[in-house]
Amino acid sequence: MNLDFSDEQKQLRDQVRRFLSEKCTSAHVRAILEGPESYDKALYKGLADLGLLGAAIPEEYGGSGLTHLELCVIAEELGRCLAPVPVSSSIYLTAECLLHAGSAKQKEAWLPRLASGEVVGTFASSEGQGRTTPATIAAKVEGGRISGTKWPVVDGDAADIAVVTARDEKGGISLYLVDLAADGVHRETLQSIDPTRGQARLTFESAPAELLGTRGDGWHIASQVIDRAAILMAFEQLGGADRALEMARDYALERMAFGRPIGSFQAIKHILADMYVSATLARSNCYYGAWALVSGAGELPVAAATARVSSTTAFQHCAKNNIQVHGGMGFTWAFDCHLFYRRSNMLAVSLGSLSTWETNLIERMSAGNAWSAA
Amino acid sequence: MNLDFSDEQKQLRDQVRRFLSEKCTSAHVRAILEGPESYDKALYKGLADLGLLGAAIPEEYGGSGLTHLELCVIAEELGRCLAPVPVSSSIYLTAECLLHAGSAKQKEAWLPRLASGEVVGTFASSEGQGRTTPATIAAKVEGGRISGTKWPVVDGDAADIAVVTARDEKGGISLYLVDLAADGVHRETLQSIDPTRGQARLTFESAPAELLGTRGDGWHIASQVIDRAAILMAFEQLGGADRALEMARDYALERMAFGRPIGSFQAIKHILADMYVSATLARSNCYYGAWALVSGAGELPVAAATARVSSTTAFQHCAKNNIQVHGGMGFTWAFDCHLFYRRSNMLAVSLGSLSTWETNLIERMSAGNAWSAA
Amino acid sequence: MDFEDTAEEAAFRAQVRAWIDANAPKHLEEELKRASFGSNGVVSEDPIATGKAWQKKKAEAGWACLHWPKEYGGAARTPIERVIWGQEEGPYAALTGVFTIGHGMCGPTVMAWAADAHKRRLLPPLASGEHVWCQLFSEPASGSDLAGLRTRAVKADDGSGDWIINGQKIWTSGAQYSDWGLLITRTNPDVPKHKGLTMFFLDMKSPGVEVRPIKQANGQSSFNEVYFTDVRIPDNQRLGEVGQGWEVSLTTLMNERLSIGSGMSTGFPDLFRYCMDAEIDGKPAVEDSGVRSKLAQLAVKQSGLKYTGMRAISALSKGETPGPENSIGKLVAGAAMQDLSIFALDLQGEAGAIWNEDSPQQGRFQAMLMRSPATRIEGGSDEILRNIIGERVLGLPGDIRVDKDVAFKDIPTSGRGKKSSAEAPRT
Amino acid sequence: MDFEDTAEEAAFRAQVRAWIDANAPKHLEEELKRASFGSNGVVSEDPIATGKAWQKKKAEAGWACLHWPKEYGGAARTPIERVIWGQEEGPYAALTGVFTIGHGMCGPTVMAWAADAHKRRLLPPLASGEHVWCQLFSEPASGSDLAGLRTRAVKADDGSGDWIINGQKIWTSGAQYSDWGLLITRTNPDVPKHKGLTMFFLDMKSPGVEVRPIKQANGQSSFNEVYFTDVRIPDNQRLGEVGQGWEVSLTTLMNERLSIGSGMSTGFPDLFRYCMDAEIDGKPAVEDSGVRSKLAQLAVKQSGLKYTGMRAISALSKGETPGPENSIGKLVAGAAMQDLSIFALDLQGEAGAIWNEDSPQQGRFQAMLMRSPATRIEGGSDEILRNIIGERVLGLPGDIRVDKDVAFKDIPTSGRGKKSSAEAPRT
Repeated sequence: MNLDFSDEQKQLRDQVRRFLSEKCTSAHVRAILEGPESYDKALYKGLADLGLLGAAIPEEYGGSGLTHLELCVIAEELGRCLAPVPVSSSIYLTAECLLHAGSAKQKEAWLPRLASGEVVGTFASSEGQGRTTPATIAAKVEGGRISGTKWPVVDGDAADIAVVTARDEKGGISLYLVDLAADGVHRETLQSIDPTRGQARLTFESAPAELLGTRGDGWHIASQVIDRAAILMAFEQLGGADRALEMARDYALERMAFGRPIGSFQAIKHILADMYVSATLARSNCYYGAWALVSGAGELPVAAATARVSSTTAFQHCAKNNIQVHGGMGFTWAFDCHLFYRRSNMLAVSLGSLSTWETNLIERMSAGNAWSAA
Repeated sequence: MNLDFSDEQKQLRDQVRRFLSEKCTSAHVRAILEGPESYDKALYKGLADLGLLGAAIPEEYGGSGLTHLELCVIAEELGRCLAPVPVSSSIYLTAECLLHAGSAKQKEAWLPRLASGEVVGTFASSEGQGRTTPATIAAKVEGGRISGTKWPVVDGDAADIAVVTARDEKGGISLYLVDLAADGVHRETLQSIDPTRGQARLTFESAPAELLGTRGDGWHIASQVIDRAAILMAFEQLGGADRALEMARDYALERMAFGRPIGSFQAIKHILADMYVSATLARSNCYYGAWALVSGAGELPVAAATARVSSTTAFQHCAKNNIQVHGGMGFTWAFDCHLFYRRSNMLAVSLGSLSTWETNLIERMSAGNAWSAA
Repeated sequence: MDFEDTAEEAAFRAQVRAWIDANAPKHLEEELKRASFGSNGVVSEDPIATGKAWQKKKAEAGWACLHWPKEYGGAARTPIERVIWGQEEGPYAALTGVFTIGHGMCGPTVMAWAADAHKRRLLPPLASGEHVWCQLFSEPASGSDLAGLRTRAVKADDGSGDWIINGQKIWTSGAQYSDWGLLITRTNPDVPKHKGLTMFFLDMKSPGVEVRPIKQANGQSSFNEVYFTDVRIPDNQRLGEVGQGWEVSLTTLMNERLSIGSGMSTGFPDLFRYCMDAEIDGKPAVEDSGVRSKLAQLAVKQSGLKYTGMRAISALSKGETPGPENSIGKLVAGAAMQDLSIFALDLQGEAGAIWNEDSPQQGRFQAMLMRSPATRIEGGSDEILRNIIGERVLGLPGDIRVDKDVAFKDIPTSGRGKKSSAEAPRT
Repeated sequence: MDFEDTAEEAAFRAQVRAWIDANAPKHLEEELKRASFGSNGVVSEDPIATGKAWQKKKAEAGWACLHWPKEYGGAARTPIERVIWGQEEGPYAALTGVFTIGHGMCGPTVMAWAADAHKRRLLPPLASGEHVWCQLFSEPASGSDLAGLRTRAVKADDGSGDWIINGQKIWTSGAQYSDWGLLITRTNPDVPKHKGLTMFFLDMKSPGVEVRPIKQANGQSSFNEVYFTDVRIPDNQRLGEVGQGWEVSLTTLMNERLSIGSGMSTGFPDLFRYCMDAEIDGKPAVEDSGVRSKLAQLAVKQSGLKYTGMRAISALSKGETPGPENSIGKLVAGAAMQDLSIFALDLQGEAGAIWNEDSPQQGRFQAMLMRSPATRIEGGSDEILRNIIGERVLGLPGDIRVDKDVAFKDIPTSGRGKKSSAEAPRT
């Protein structure tokens, strides 16, 4: 039994962490939080140059040809430092859709440029408030042109291309590749609880749209890609939860009250212990997800929902309590606590919110993967 | 504004508490827990003699002609000392059904004997696992004779008469009064998590059944009576929660560890503070319920569900943590902690379980009583 | 049991209602009702000027500081009358929020500790809204541990008897509008920390006083830092004896806990309304059993706080002192609001991350999400409140105090809270 | 990442499986699987005799105490081999539960501290199941605070060098079957509490030893009280020096925390199966959104513990020492089991109060409800475990200790836990 990353993968983690400790400090994150830029272009370029964006993309398409385990390692590190870059949209979702369903031509056209960071992709499916289901998809494609409105679209303000769910001529749901620079595409930036990640509304008025994958198969493809992306996202959340715990622990050791470090008070000590518990459960569930991701196990849908529910819960729990442990200082703009709090709540709803994944998990378990919970 | 009991009602409370401190000690409760008796007959007789059973029964029917506020006061005291007597079945339910829907003849026949404790009544509606709804009522009455099985029936092993929900000749649901000494009535005592209260399965094989209230109106009557009983039950739960909190507080003051009373450790202190919070919320919600009970306000259904949900939550929370604060000693048979834990979980499911009342509360609020939550 | 006024209460309520109906700035009602967290919601005009005007009007009609004696500009009303006034003033009360600390905490402290001359000079203009007061207690390194404060007051060496103040305070609301401040300082670091404190009131326009707004995690700036550099205070502005500052501060803090209302809001009514409107898979969210269970648990917290408040009002109505029940208010409301805002965002799906005017209820839940962490900290953190309930209400022993009998200067400290990531804080 | 055995592990597993297949008491498999809480489930024959027989068989084939050296009757196997054995032994492991404390805690302590002669005499019969050992540590007035124990050991005044023991121990499982006990006593009350302790092993048949079963809150009796009245122990049965008892006990307790498995069960699989069968308003409970949300949160706890265990096994498989992750097991499982048992009763409606063979899963959830409070207390309460995680894993400072440097006799105590209602406890 080996439910752990390999030594090489751990070396990769150390290397990525060193890189990010220079290129993705609090100052870099705050530059995006407070500045006009949608994401940190220098950081994104740096990740591309190290071959990290293309980690799981085959070499023939300009990637590094590593496995998704390496991508899990990278995701955790990006989550730890709240990297303000569109990796999840461009890689976990867009590149994965192409790998999963794209034609050779489409792969050749886009994967190398996604891996190099030259092109940023995103995934546009939600059309407003509430859960996204096949029934909520109103965007339509006729004669190769798409019309409709998608929002919110994470990183939609910065993306060059988008994979979009829409009704095809037969009324089924298909995936389409849309060049966001084309005529008929309008985008509006949306304010959000986490300005370190871009959010936009994309409006299509018969903009050119190219079919991606089999017609009518769109929802099925999207669901499979979202399950895989959920595992990678869970690693980002795990990284954030761990970092929030470390921040709170460090502060509890250093901050004195009543002549003692506040970490010597059980009220604080036990908050931290509970943060450790939720982060530890999340890590173990994420490793289960990582195993399913690379082994192509039949229980991948259950593993994805498990990792996602566990990590969402842990990151929200740890980010919230990190502020509580910091007290008044934790509620200042100057301290980083709120950056983690914002990100934890933003990630909690992207790719579908916690209650949706809770439903997915139990639906899938009752559909026959029950044994995996034993 | 006067959301409080009157001085007279507070005097009644003190008087009842004094009486119970002698007649309903831990030893009395344990006699029922460990002995063959279904309930404490001497105590029940004592309550009757003080006019407490008949508190809310009009004098013309042998009661004391007080209001339901006095009954709330009595219920809280019975809950505090885990009184092993069938007051809820015989008074909150049976007597109330008669008062609510009985004919003058039926009232004359039964209310005086219920008030005097000479007769014990119970209410039989559940027919097995899960929520009780009109659809789950299979018991049938034809030609004045009832057939079917009711379980569990609280105090069904001791009761002399039962108010039973059953299908009438027209297939509607009506209430019937059944003499449990009659032919065709079989009863089986059922083991439960709280042996200080009796539980039974009643099987009817064309036993004589007398219509109570308008034919076909049974479910409606039962629902109204159950709402009113839920408020009284909530007071019993409130009493239990308060007593469990006091036990834990007293133990935390007396028990020493590491050279200090354990109550000086924040881990214990904060458990107790949270117990106080839930018990205080429950008390305020119970007073709201009591007001609705006597004022006949339109929001009684909302108030009943509010009091019931709040008190169930508080009693389970306090009884559970009372054991935790006591540590190992709290898990011994000799300490009383488990008596409160048993009762809290038994009351949590009688009259319908927490999730059912949560559903009731929100259904009723959305049905137009929303303002009452503002 | 009833929710009715007594005859006297009803008469008083009618009188209040009539006056407010005739005098309140009705044109502001709408924006006041839309008020979100941390502002009184007035945007169409200068909120401070509007607030001062409303207070002046109340004062002229004898409706200012109902709980104060008349000689200081109050109305000498009973506690229950004060509650009724608050119920009737409703949204307009927010207008005079800038006076809350002055009327509720600073004024009573001055009343209890200042010389008559000072009281006659300071209190009437505070009551009438001419002067704004702020409270200068918390410091970056002493929040929960207030007595650990470090702002120094030293006798001037010029024989004037004046005191020279150096140090920093934080979380001071209204400092930028304040005429006067209630300031607690350390005058003797060589004795145990509670014994070396002295209280003053000072003119906020004094040279050496610098007010800087604090940017909060939610982007608002409802609080300030106040820096003192060689600020001079005459000795006759001292409240209580030298070294008696802790005792004086207890008067202030005691008054902080006296406020009684109809229960702090958890935000439940907003969530409930939202769940009535929102849909899950085409059905009203309020019909979803998961939503119902969540709503029910929040509903009983909301109503529990509401009726806890009413029990306290009932006590006042009988002329009794309310019990300790109200101490649960903020503890319950803060956590419930954070919990329900996260739940509301969940129901909004991916759009839950969006925070703008088009968001459900104009982004109210996103605002709650970002504001609620402060509620769980300000004016006593959840942990401090649990200690208070455990010790003052349940009678449990206090925490072990290692700093009790130690000279302040010998108590280990961490310097002002350092930040927890690579970069230095901007505060 | 994979869940596969290495070649060596697979070979070992095959060997183990074959032997167990050929030798296990198959006729007991069914009742062992039905085992509920606090018993190994064997009812058709004497469970102790059956356990001893199974242990003897294992010993004769070289499968006893895999982690012990061969000279003491062990198999000198690697930790991962021990894990694999446990996985393959499956339900039959419960048969030898009576030896868990002897093999896991007492044996290693004797190995570390006893004289060679004693080791050779005591350990082989413990390994082979001839002798049962129990651990005599906890006392009524010292649970979490073990070092506060009061059982006295005094030198006999007859010059024999023997020790005379008086006092009481509690929560001793298996005492009634035990041949030997590991006993910690206080030999010097005049020094700080950790310094005045001394460890012995004693013959449980010694005169003056009285074992009384404790009736637990759930009606079972899995534990005992053990009373000592002038019990005589020869000095050569002392482990470690006089006053070194605390250090010796740490060897025992350290071994308590070493057990690693596939994660403690929260009872989730049972609840999930139940929700697949049960109905709410005519629809499977598992389709109710409230149930789903509850199940999902429990599911990730269950799987989180399962894969945390597998991460530890992975470390062992690489010859590494597992991290501290397993310290969360009991903390998570105890609370989760209590929570889910209450939820299961809720779903059963009024019938949830009924506890008999006809209850869903033969009353398993009612048994969990009544047993789970003990899980949250025994072997380290939730509060102690949070302290351990905070201090040993996260490196936070310990609680303030007022009794650290005080002579034991001067530490305030409460006498044995008094009861909390009118009547005296029956223990």
